[in-house]
Amino acid sequence: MDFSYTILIPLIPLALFVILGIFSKKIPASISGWMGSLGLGVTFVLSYYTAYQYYLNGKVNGIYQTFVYKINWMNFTDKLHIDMGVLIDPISVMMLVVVSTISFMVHLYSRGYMKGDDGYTRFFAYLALFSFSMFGLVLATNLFQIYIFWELVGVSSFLLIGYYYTKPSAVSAAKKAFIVTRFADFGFLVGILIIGYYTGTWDFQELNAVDHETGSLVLNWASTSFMGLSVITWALILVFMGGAGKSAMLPFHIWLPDAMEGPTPVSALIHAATMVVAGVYLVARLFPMYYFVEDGFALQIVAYVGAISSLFAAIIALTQHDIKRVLAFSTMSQIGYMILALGVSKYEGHEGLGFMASMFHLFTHAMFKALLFLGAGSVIHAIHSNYLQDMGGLRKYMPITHITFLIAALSISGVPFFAGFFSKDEILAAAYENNMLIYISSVFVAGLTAFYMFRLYFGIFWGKEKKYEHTPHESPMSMTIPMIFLAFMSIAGGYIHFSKYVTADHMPFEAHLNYYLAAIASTVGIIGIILAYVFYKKENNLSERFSHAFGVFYKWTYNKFYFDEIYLFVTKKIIFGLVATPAAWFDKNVVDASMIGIGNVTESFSEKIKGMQSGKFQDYAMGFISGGVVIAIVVFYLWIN
Amino acid sequence: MIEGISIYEILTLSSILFFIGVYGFFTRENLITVLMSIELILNASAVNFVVINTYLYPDFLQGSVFSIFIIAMAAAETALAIAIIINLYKLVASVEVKDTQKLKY
Amino acid sequence: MNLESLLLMRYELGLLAVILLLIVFEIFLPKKQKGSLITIGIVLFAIHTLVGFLPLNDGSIFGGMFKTNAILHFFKSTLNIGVLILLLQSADWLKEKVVQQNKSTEFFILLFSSLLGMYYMISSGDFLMFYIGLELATLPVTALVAYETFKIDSAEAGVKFILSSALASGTALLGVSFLYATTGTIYFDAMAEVLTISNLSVLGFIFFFSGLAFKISLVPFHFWTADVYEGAPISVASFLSVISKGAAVMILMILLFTVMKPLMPVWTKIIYMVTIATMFIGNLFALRQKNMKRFLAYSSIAQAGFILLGFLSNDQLGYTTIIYFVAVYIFSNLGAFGVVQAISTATGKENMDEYEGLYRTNPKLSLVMMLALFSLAGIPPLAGFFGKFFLYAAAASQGYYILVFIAVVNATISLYYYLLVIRAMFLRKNPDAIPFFKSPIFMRLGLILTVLGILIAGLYSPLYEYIFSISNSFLN
Amino acid sequence: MDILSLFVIVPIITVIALGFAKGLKQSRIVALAGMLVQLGMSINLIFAYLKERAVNDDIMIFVKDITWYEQFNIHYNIGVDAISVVMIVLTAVIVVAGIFISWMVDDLPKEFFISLIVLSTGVFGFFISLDLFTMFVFYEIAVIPMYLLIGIWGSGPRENSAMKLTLMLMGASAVLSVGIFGIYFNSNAGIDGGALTFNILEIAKANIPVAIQNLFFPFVFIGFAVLGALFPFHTWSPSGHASAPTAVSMLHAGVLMKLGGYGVFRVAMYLLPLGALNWSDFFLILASIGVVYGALGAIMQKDLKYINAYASVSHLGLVLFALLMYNKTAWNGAIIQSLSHGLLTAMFFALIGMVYGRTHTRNVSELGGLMKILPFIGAVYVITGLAYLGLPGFSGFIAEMNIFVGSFQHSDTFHRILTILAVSSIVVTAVYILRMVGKIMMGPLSNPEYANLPKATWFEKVGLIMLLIPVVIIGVLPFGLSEMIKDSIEPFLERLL
Amino acid sequence: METILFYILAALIVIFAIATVSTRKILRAVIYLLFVLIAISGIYFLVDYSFLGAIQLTVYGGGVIVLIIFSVLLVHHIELELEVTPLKKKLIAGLISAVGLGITLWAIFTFPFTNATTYKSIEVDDIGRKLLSYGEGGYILPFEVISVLLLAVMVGAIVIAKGKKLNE
Repeated sequence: MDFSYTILIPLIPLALFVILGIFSKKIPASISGWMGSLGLGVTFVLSYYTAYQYYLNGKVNGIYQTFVYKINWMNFTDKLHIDMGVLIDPISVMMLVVVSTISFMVHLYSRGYMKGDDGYTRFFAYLALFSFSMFGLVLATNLFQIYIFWELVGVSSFLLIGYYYTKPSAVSAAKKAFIVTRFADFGFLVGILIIGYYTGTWDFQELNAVDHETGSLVLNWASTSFMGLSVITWALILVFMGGAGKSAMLPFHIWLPDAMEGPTPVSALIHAATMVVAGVYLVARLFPMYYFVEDGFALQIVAYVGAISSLFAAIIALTQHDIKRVLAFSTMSQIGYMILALGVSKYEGHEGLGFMASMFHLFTHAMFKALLFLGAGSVIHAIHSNYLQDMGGLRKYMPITHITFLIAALSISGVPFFAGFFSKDEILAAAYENNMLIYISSVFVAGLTAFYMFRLYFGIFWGKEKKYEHTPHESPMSMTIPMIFLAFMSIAGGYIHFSKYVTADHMPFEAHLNYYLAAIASTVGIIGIILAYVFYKKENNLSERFSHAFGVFYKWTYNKFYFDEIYLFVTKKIIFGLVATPAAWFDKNVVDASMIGIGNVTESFSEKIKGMQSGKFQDYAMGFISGGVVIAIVVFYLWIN
Repeated sequence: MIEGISIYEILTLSSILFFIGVYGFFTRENLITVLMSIELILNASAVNFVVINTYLYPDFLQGSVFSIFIIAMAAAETALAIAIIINLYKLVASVEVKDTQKLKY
Repeated sequence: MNLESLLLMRYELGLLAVILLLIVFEIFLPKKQKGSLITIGIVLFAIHTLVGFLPLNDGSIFGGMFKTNAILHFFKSTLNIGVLILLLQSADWLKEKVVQQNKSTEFFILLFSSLLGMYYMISSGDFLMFYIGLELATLPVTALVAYETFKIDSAEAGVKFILSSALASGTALLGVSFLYATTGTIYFDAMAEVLTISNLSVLGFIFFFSGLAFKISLVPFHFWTADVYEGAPISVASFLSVISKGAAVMILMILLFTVMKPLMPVWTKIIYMVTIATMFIGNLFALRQKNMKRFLAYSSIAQAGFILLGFLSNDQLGYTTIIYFVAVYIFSNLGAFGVVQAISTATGKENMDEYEGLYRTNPKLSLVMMLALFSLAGIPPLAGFFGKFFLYAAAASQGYYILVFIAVVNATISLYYYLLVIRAMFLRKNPDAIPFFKSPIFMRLGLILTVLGILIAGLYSPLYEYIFSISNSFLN
Repeated sequence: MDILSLFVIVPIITVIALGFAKGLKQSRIVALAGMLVQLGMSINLIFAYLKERAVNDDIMIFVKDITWYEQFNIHYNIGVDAISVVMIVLTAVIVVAGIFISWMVDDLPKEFFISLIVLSTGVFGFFISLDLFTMFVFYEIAVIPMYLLIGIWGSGPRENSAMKLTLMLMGASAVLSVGIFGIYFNSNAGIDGGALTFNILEIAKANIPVAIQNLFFPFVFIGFAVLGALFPFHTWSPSGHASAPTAVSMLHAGVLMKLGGYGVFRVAMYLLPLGALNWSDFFLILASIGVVYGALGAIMQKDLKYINAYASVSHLGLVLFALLMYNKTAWNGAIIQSLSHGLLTAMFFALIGMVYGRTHTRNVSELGGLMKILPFIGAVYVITGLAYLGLPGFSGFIAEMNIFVGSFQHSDTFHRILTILAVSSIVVTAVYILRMVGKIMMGPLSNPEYANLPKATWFEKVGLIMLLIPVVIIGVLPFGLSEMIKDSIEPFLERLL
Repeated sequence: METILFYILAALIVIFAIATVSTRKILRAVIYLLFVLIAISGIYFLVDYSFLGAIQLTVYGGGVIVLIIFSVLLVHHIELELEVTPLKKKLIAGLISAVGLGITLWAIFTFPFTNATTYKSIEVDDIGRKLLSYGEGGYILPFEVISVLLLAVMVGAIVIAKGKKLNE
């Protein structure tokens, strides 16, 4: 069967971007909004059609086939080359669905949200650019293509975070996001180089080809080892470094909270649903390698990074006041879930539960997290503030927002029968089967998640009303419709049998709910909700008391464990202070000075010897005769011996 | 050919004469006396030519003729030099070496 | 001995004729028309120059005392052209300053007799003629140096020059006498056969060499140069730095490669030392100069150092390159001196910082100056570059890479001070810059000739080819 | 008249024509006309080249050989391979763009354009010549006008910068000349009865003794690499660029500095392969120091032009780095890098010039929020910045990836470490580029007076777009270019590996 | 006999030469110089080159010395004390001259001169023929050229001497 038409999916946004970008001055706002939404609508339809086609009849004797359409884009060596093309397999199709859905919804939403903003067209151009890059990323056929679009995604996120470029905070956030991820990509690139050198290919099919008899990779490489680990393991770790950068895992997470400076739809699209899960996608993409190379040593690291990040983020999220930041940390924590799920997963059949769970959670999370952001967006739209303190009792003013937000919150907290419940349960199951420690922390995180989500929920929609300069009102249709759709998805999403579609080895298997684990998880979640209810449903000083009780710990949490400060110290003090400044000094006072010095020495020397020309011709005569005599002496000396 | 006197003595004499002239050229503070030292120098060479000719290569008179020209040249040089010195005297009313140090460095 | 053999001395006789004609004019021209004497002198000399281009066959007369051959020809003609340009450039200086002192004819006579002396010097066949030629080339110039009798500088320079040169020629004489003592002859050909390396001959050579080095102003025999150039009238300074230096280089080359050939192992060492010293001293002193004449004096010392590089390669390329470079150098230096002359005559200004902003007022002069200086610095595509490059090649061909390296370092230093002048003229903006003035026709002609030389001599290789084809002729 | 000599003749004619032009209007028209012809010819040259190359597999094609000084066996000998062709095109593009950018030069316009075109003549001649002597001549012709261009039309401490630049570059060329003699006088080694020659292709046939090669490689290499801003000989570049007028900075950083890399490749490494191999490690270390060091230096600078100058040190360090890596891919990358850096840095200098011309300051801390006022310039500035830090879709990415992948093909740790060091520069690059862009284009308007700065004029736009187009073309469709270059690299490969 | 005579002359030459360059009375210096020149002419007579001796006497004694004396009288009053040269300078000059002399003598004495066996005195008419013949060993060319030189020098001397101030 033929999926070549999927090439259109990235190309349509690209065309949009070019048109909108070049004529951004000419095209009036209304048109550009429509153009963007329309274009993404088409991709939306295409993606769903692809998914339908693929999952329905993409199987050959029970295994999902991989379809690749590519052209050779550039040759490095006779072996190494970059192809550009599309690769259709379960996870890429699933990602297509996610991305197109969210992107389409956000486009629709933005038409309302961004109304009246100058640079409206520019905004849609950026969105189009992002969608293009993201589609290219998920459809990438090889490691280098993924890197290319990886960078493009990064830059479009830079542009979108810095959309309000007159706001210094926005600019610095954009720079931070770009530079941090860039630093991570440095690792990614080196990893790519190593893989390229040792395996001689970047093509995913070749890299991931698994020999089912021996249960190992077909691929073989000169197994040189470096510091006790095989180079490929190093490469995979470095590649994951890139993934961690994009997915805001520890220690590269610092950019994500600041990224909330961007317009809220952007946060929803990029920093909640799609771009940030690129890291997860990358690991999933290379899962066979991660799993088989040195018995998944790299995978272990992935698992722990995920677990720690999720816990860490959840704790921080408890204390933040900026609702978008809370959501950002929750995103980070949820992505940690996915990562750890991958980390604890295995390859074959039902063993690969974690993989499936991770993808499943990626899907559902995209839906409800996007929804949460859009909701937060509409709230902010209404009262022009991000801060929890300024909110309260909004439920009567904006019912739709309220309901949809509630659904999303329930879903993320893992309350039964909502999407999040199912996916999270699978993750926990996977963790339970493989790694007790991680399992426990994940359960704890589940509780925390429920708590802070409902802290938000109650804080925004209940509690006592604040003074609003003008009475808040429900957002326009253009914004609410997407929210409603996403709300629907974040319930219905859970009932998709993912294990039938998306698995590590492309072979469907039967995954069924592990009621005993599910019970634990959901109870923990509900406990969290109840606590939140107690603390924040009504005005009371419980929370203050609590925070006082935890004094230092609270302070640390509130300051995000001082990660920003550490980074600041490293960059400002060490890189700038201890490296760059001395370098500049050295350049000025040593290198350049020496060059100038040569000149000055010559000058001063010529000043010194000017006495030779004393103006007295008798001295000249002495010079003359003694010169002759000296020459004579030297010559006789030279020439007698 | 002076018997009892080999060429070495005479060449020694002329060399001494030459370097006395050089010494004078170095040390005299008065342009005219410097001029005289030059006369010594030229004479030294003249003596050389004559003596070498007569002692070593009497067959041709190259040296002797040469010395004649040297003397003529010396005279011409002196004349011109004195003209120039006098011109300087007209301008600065002095023929001291120390008054010819305006151009330097 | 018959007439056509006498015609071998065509240059000399022609110049003598010019001199005598001038004396006649001087005597019979009425007082008020003395001004036209300048034109007459120049025209006569131009004719002489043209006549010089007529073919002439080699030969030697007066018992080998006077030789002539193709390369000497070429060189005499080159000197003629140089002198002609120089006369053109100094024409209006003569008009301005000299005529009213009623000294113009004498100027020509002295200049020409000095040139005559150089003719005899370079085509001399024995040391006597060489010595007389040398003196004839020097003494009139001493008079010319002191020519501006109302200027103290001029008089001082004259004194310094005549006394120093007397000492130099005395030393050279002593050296010749020693050479004569060791070989028993003063004829070049004869001496070349019997000369051998011995203490006395080497000492004689050194004394003799120092006498000649004095004229080429090689370190440490150069001290007179700057003072004399500064004191002398510009025309005379440029005559010293271009014509007489060129002639001295020529005869030095002839002597070293013919008569002194047996001493080659010795004199290569000497040349080596002297080259390094000359380049460094010349450049280091030139760095600080503010007076243009003095500046050019030191620059010409440095240039002499470069010329010596050519002596290190004992083959036809070496000879060719030396002569070629001398020719090129004549054009370049005359260009520089010409501009200085023009400005000095028009405004009396001779200092570098008085040149500031010159380009904006007198662009053409500045351009000529720039070309000349770039040519001296060896910037392509000007002639000087080719000359320098070939000189380096000559030295490198014998494996003197260290010397070449030193030379290129010095070339860079020299570029620095040449750029100082460019800076003053082009980069600086100066409200009270030298105002625009229109140079007279002679001056413009002279400058145009130099510019043509600078531009063509390098890019147009046949010149070099021609010199190469004849450059061996002085050996026999 | 053969197709290549025109590249020297047309500029000369233009210069002569300029001699008769009067005032700004005439001069710029004349200059533009001449250089447009040049540009047309160079575009045409690509196709002519491809056509000829299909049927002709000599190393050099369109060869024309005229004896000049036969005693020294000096010829006016020209010919091109793909590398020269792309360099010529680059030059033509940048020169035309430069003329557009300096459309409004007020002081001595005629002389300005004359010097500019004389400089470009030297560059064109350098790229087409196959004879060391001719090459050297054009090299110096290209360098010396910088003195006037910076000195007369420059800003700030123009006189000193001009002097420093000129002396360092001419000193380098002096060193180079020693190396050239070293090559010349051994150019017939191993060929019985062979004559000494300056002809590169001839010399390549000789096998010069390795001792000689070791002796003279440093001379030739340094002689060229100083122009390529090799650490520690780069200090002429920041001050020189800072003082130079816009078009000159463009031309100098864009084209002239490429002579360094080109010369290293075509002369030093091609003619002295063994010496190159023996010295490569040493110079490789210098080059990689330059890569990182330049980037670090750029972080700390306040003056926009200084930032860009140090960035150039870093990026050209990458070129030398790649050349010394002895790897086809890396070389390919080096050449593309030369192109891309040429175009990008030219754009940067053009933009800086525009900003400076309007705000009269280049100090980063005084500028800010210009995007709102100057949307076009701001947008192009951001694009250039992103391209400069190696964003896919632009030429910089292609170049860097080729270099990195190629360099990483070495199996020994030494080259690996250096490669990773070089890769790390992309992070630092991102830092200073974003810092600059973020500060001057984004953020609040730093100075209320900037509120009504004039928008970009048509000729500024044309100049920028001319430069941007090839950047994007190379970035999106690299295959054609790299294929074209690759088969010209083959001979070097055979010789060196 | 001649030997003694030579030594006497040599002694005179050296002594008076030293006196010439060291006396502080300029007129005396001239006279000492005259003695030196005469002594040198004595040497010429000793080697039977009386013609040159005569020339020496006439040209120097008659011409040059007189010229010098005139100029001295022109620019000084008699009995003028020359100022003393600083000792340091004297020492340096002496050193240089001594070293030079040393090298010269060393070079001379290391050279094996072979005295000619044949000996003939130099006759005046012989000189005259040579001076006027143009064949091999003839010196007419120098003779002619030096006349030009004398002319030039004369002109030069006159020009310099007559030079009147520009403003007159």
